[in-house]
Amino acid sequence: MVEMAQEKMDELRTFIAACMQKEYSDSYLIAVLHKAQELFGYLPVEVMDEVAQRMNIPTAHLWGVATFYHYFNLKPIGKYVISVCLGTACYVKGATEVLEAIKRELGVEIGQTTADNLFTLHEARCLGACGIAPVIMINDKIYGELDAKKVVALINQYRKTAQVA
Amino acid sequence: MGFQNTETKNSGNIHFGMRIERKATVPEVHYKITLCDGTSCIRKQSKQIHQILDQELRKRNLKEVVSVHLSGCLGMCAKGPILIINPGYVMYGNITEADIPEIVESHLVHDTPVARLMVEENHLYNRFFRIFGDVDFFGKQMRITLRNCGIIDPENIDDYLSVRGYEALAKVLTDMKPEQVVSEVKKSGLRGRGGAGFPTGMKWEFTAKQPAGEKYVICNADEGDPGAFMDRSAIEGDPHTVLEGMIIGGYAVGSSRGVVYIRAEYPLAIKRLEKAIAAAREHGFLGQNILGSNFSFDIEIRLGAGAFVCGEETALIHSIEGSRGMPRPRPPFPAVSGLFGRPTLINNVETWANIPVIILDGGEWFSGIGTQGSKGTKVFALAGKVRNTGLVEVPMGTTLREIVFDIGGGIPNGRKFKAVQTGGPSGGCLPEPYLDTPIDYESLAKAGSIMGSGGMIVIDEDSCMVNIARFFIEFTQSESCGKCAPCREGTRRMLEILTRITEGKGCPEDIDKLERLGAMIKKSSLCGLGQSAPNPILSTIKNFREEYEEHVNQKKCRAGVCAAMLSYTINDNCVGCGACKRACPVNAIDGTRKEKHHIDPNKCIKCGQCYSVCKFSAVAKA
Amino acid sequence: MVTPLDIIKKKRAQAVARIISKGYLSTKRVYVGMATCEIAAGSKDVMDIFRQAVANGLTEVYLSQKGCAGRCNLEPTVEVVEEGKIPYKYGKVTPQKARDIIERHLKKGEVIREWLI
Amino acid sequence: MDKKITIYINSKEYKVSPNQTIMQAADHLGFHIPRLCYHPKLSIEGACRVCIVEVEGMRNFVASCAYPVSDGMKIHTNTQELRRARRDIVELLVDNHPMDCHTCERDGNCELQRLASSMGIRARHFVGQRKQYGRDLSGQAVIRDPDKCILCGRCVRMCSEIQQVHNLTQAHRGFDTVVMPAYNMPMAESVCTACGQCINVCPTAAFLEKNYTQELFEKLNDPNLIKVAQFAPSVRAAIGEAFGLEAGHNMEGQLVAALRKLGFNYVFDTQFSADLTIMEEATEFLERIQNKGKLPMITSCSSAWMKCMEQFYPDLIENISTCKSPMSMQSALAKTFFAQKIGVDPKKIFSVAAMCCTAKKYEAARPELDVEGMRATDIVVTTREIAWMIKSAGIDFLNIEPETQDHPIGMSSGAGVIFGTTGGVMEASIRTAYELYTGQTLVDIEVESIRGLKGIKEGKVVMDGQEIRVAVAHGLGNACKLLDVVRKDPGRYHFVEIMGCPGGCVGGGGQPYAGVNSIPLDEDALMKRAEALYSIDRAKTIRRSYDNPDIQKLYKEYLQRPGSPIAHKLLHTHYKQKFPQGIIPKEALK
Repeated sequence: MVEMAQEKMDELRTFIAACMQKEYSDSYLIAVLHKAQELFGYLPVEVMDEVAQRMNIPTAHLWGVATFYHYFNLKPIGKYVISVCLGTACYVKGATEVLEAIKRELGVEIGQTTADNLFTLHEARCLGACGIAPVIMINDKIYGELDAKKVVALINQYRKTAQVA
Repeated sequence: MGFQNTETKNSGNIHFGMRIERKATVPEVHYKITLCDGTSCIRKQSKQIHQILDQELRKRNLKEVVSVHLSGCLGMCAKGPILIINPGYVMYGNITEADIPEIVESHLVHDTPVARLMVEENHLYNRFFRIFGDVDFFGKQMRITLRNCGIIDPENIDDYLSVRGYEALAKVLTDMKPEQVVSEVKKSGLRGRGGAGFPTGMKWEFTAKQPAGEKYVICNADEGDPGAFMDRSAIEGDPHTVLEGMIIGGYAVGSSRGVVYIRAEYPLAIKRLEKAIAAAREHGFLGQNILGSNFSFDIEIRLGAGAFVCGEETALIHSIEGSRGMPRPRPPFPAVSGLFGRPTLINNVETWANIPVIILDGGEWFSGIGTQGSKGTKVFALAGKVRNTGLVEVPMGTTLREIVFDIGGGIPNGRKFKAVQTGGPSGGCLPEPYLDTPIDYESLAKAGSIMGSGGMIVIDEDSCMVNIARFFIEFTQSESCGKCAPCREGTRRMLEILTRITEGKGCPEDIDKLERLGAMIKKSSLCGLGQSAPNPILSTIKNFREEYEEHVNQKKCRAGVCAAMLSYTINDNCVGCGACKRACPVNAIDGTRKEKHHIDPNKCIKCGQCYSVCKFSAVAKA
Repeated sequence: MVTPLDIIKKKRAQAVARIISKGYLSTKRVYVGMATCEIAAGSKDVMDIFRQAVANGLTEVYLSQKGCAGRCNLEPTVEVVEEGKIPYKYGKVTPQKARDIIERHLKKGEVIREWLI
Repeated sequence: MDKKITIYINSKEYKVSPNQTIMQAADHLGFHIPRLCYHPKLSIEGACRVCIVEVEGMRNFVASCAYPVSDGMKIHTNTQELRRARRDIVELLVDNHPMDCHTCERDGNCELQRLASSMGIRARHFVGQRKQYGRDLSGQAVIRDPDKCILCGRCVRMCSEIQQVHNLTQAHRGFDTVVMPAYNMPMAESVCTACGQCINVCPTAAFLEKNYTQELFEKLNDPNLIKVAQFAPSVRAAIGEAFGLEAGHNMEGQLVAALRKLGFNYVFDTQFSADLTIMEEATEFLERIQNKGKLPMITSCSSAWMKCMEQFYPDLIENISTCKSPMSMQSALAKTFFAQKIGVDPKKIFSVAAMCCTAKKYEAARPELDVEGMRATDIVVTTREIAWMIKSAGIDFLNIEPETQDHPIGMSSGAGVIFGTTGGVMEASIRTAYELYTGQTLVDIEVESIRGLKGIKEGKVVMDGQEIRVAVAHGLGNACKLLDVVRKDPGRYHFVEIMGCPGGCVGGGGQPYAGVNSIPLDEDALMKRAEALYSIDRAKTIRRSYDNPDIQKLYKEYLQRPGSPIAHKLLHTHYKQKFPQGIIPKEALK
């Protein structure tokens, strides 16, 4: 585990080093944070510290950026990230009920992770699948034409998969 | 499906399923005729031609096998009236009533096109007719930006090349000076498609006039309106068009660097863009000395990270620079001081996608499409309570009614139309009386909405307008960057007031407060997000005031959406099956088997479970 | 002097040649919508069925992906184009429907009318 | 000269210079447009929208702080609609602000309060959710109260643009935006240098110094303690402003008298140890010159600068003079030499410093400055705090009979006085070093090239044929610029003075808040405070530290000579690298 983290860290360092070669290297901060999140799933403080130092960017500035953009997770996330689309099309077609059902089922609010670290609940602004609204995305997979019942069944399916694995 | 005759085009209530059933029993349509129904063609007697055509078909008993459609302006006004026959995409121009019998006889009966009436068209738009035939979904459309979407393989540059891809670039490099490119764009009358509608040519001119040196060209692909996905589809379907537009823009303003700023939430679009950029480099459309000329240009991709406000150009620039995406006051405008403090030309995806067409078909041609003040076409993402959801591209000047009812097919499930929302969280809700508003920047603004980037949500009687307003302000307030006080504090207060109203706790002054705050926020906010955030509320108060008053005064939500004002009761239809009792998550339902059940209103959380499980229509909500 | 326009014309000719060499002139061309919305609706699986069929020897068919044409509520969409005929456009295609389209339409030329848009 | 253009304000025609903002033009013409986030020294934010005006032809109101004038522009500053909009904006800010003015330290001195009053806000229409984050009391000097923050961003800009400490940022967004250090870490663990400039520019009480007035009142009432006071040079030049005087009044005598009235047994003066600092520092400098020690030597009197150096410029530690700050020297002497002199147990001496500075609170808590196991400076209060105490104790400060400081560690030369302004330490050092080095008296003792508010100043003196090149920076941002030069070209200067605050101590983080029609850190006010110090200097007969008879006596009786072992023990210290959160040791980075 520690080794893996080390490997990831090295990959991040290489990425930063490449960005630092470019003109206006500061401007690659968001790209670096994307990379860090891709590697670690979220932005651990130690990683942010290192990014700031290596990119020669004040830590406070980095923190301001990391907290501004909703895409960045500041806390570890669950195995499955459920993004509930709250775009207009989904909203008009009942996304709120879907969201409420998920909240009830998982016992978490938006932005939180379940105690078993299985699910993290996010809201999303239009996943671009308006045709099959309302939709949710679990990790990279999109599920459409949902309602409160279907979504609970879906969650249970994921729970089962996790148990088997 | 093409047999729907034009007489029914405005009825808007033909159900899809019905048509499919009928389809299996009717003979296959052999020919589809598209008749241009643009203003110019109408002026040239296209209506009469339509009549004659109909008579001719009837006379020859061809009504069953030939379908006739009216289309929006086809952009061929100089040669109008225009009539197209598919398959084969044979186009007849300058036709008169007298020509019709000949066309019918020769082309439809004997399968021999009438050579003397055929006109060549080498315009780029509307190629979909050849591929899709014409269906009523496409009939009123005119596809310039989306001309290749759904037709070519977006990951294969050969496909793009085969449809005159990069020819506009080559043309520009071969025989146009940068000033000529700018003036062509000015001539076209193209206006920014991101929402505000600033004349694109003027923007180009400002940037071009800045002293030479490092300049930037940016494509704003940070499409953030909830319910809008025009730009994503455009990039996913035809990424090279956008790149070609940007390269031409770079040439025109003297820039060698382009940046596409795109939402991280669009992984496929990003992948296709990356692929397209790589292919364009390989072919020498990007890089040093493009196509052997002295012009060099390259494009890099920068990702957003989930902030709607980054669609605002100064916020977008800050985001590319690696900072918090907060807008700054203008002037200086990006054309003078933009990315890294350098002159910068920013246009959105749709605007860029128009450029190659304007170059190849000419600004003058382009300016012939649309209305006085708004030229060309506009793409809308049609969604909500409408039969055909999806992307539509229509000439400016098309009415809302045409989009909602002709293209969108009207409201499903026999419900009644209530409003159409354009411009997303920055726009407004327009009720029935505004349906004949032609789509252009000024008319929509006058009606109390905006063009916006192209979201179009149809709302039916099942939606509560107060709740819709609340939805939009919740969105804008959570996307407010927090920099300026009116937007940061004001939108939150508006949300609180609306929440109060939808929860049945509103008071009459609340409506005045909303108007007072709304007017102030509109005029005082720093950027477009704040300046337009009150629009959904102000427009719903203006057009649906009685709904607000009902919520406030009678604690009533006529659409049955606002849960707090609902109560569920069980009526005499109840057979005592117990399904509702089992479904109730809070044990609010009581009753013995086979007897009428009862809901305890104090326990009821109004989740509606009982309502949806009851098979006997015994649960009533009011 | 070779102008950029000359270059682009040559490039276009080459591109067209390459497309043709991939079988574009086959009697039937099949386009599968592969935009985010289509993929969300399941077009990837549909595409896989067609790819497999081609790999397993389905001939006289040119298979290509395409972007979104805008018919969101009917996705995934599949078009079958035959030169000189009005194209057939299938909506809400499932993997099973895709197999049937291959068997009935592509192989036997039987248009499955009830699935057309 | 630019050609004048015509603008109309409220339908009256005016000729103004182009290339300025509407606000600037209006200011010159006597229209004071209300404002909040604007500060002339900081970048334009355009965020608060209080300064909006109507420009004919524009769809929306424009922020006058950001919008340039143009020929023919028709501006309205006071229409009914504008007044309403401004009032609503300020009301929105007030509605998200605690209703605790009566118990707020900035009551009566708060820009938001003034604005609300001038807007005529008489009711709260939009009360709703209010921010509640809680205070961060962790810092030794600066406390943060985000609940009172109205997000004008002046502190963030001050911290990053002027001071370049970059400790503060706006985090999160929208309604949830909060000004905080990275990771919302406690100020005590952050890179905060305690300079207190955030307090200076804050319009409300979102940043305050840690207040010790109650504790001090308690000690002053303790009859078992011997209470000794010292006060910094620039306290006397600024404290009058807290009592409604214009900037630039020297209130030294009144302050001495007031401190005695508050209950101090002895009132000394930090200027005395400023003279002492010069003796030690000049000696150290000459030693470095003669023994080829590490150069340039950099001054060490500014506590904020010390923290800044320890975390951002650890490579320069050896360049820093080992001298303690005057305050810490003074306190060390109070608890040793002075205690001995009056024959009391040093533990009974309670040493209090009234400072223009917030960072001195942080400095006083540094364990390495303890003397014989005792904390040297027991309490540090700012100019603001001491002014409040004087008011609170009912002392008629302005009309009080001036008094003089106590011997033996209270008298100072003119050199000690000018410590309070940027360039002062350097100038004072040169006066003494010249004499020590050449054995001759420097005649023209006013070194003009290093006076004034230019960010970085350079000068040179020739001592016995040797050219000594000096540089002066004030404000940590300027310091960083200067030090980057030093890093690249260490041979360029021999001696560098750095003050953490803009203008030096006269612009310290503990100075009185700006008055009704003033702005924090107004350059005019800083210049006037500095001028007050220079005029004290000019009025003195003794203007060189080594001429101060009390200094000479101190060395004779106790310290032997500058740089002696006992002087080292009491008056010198050492610094080491600090690693607040966010600073990673170099080795760990590979």
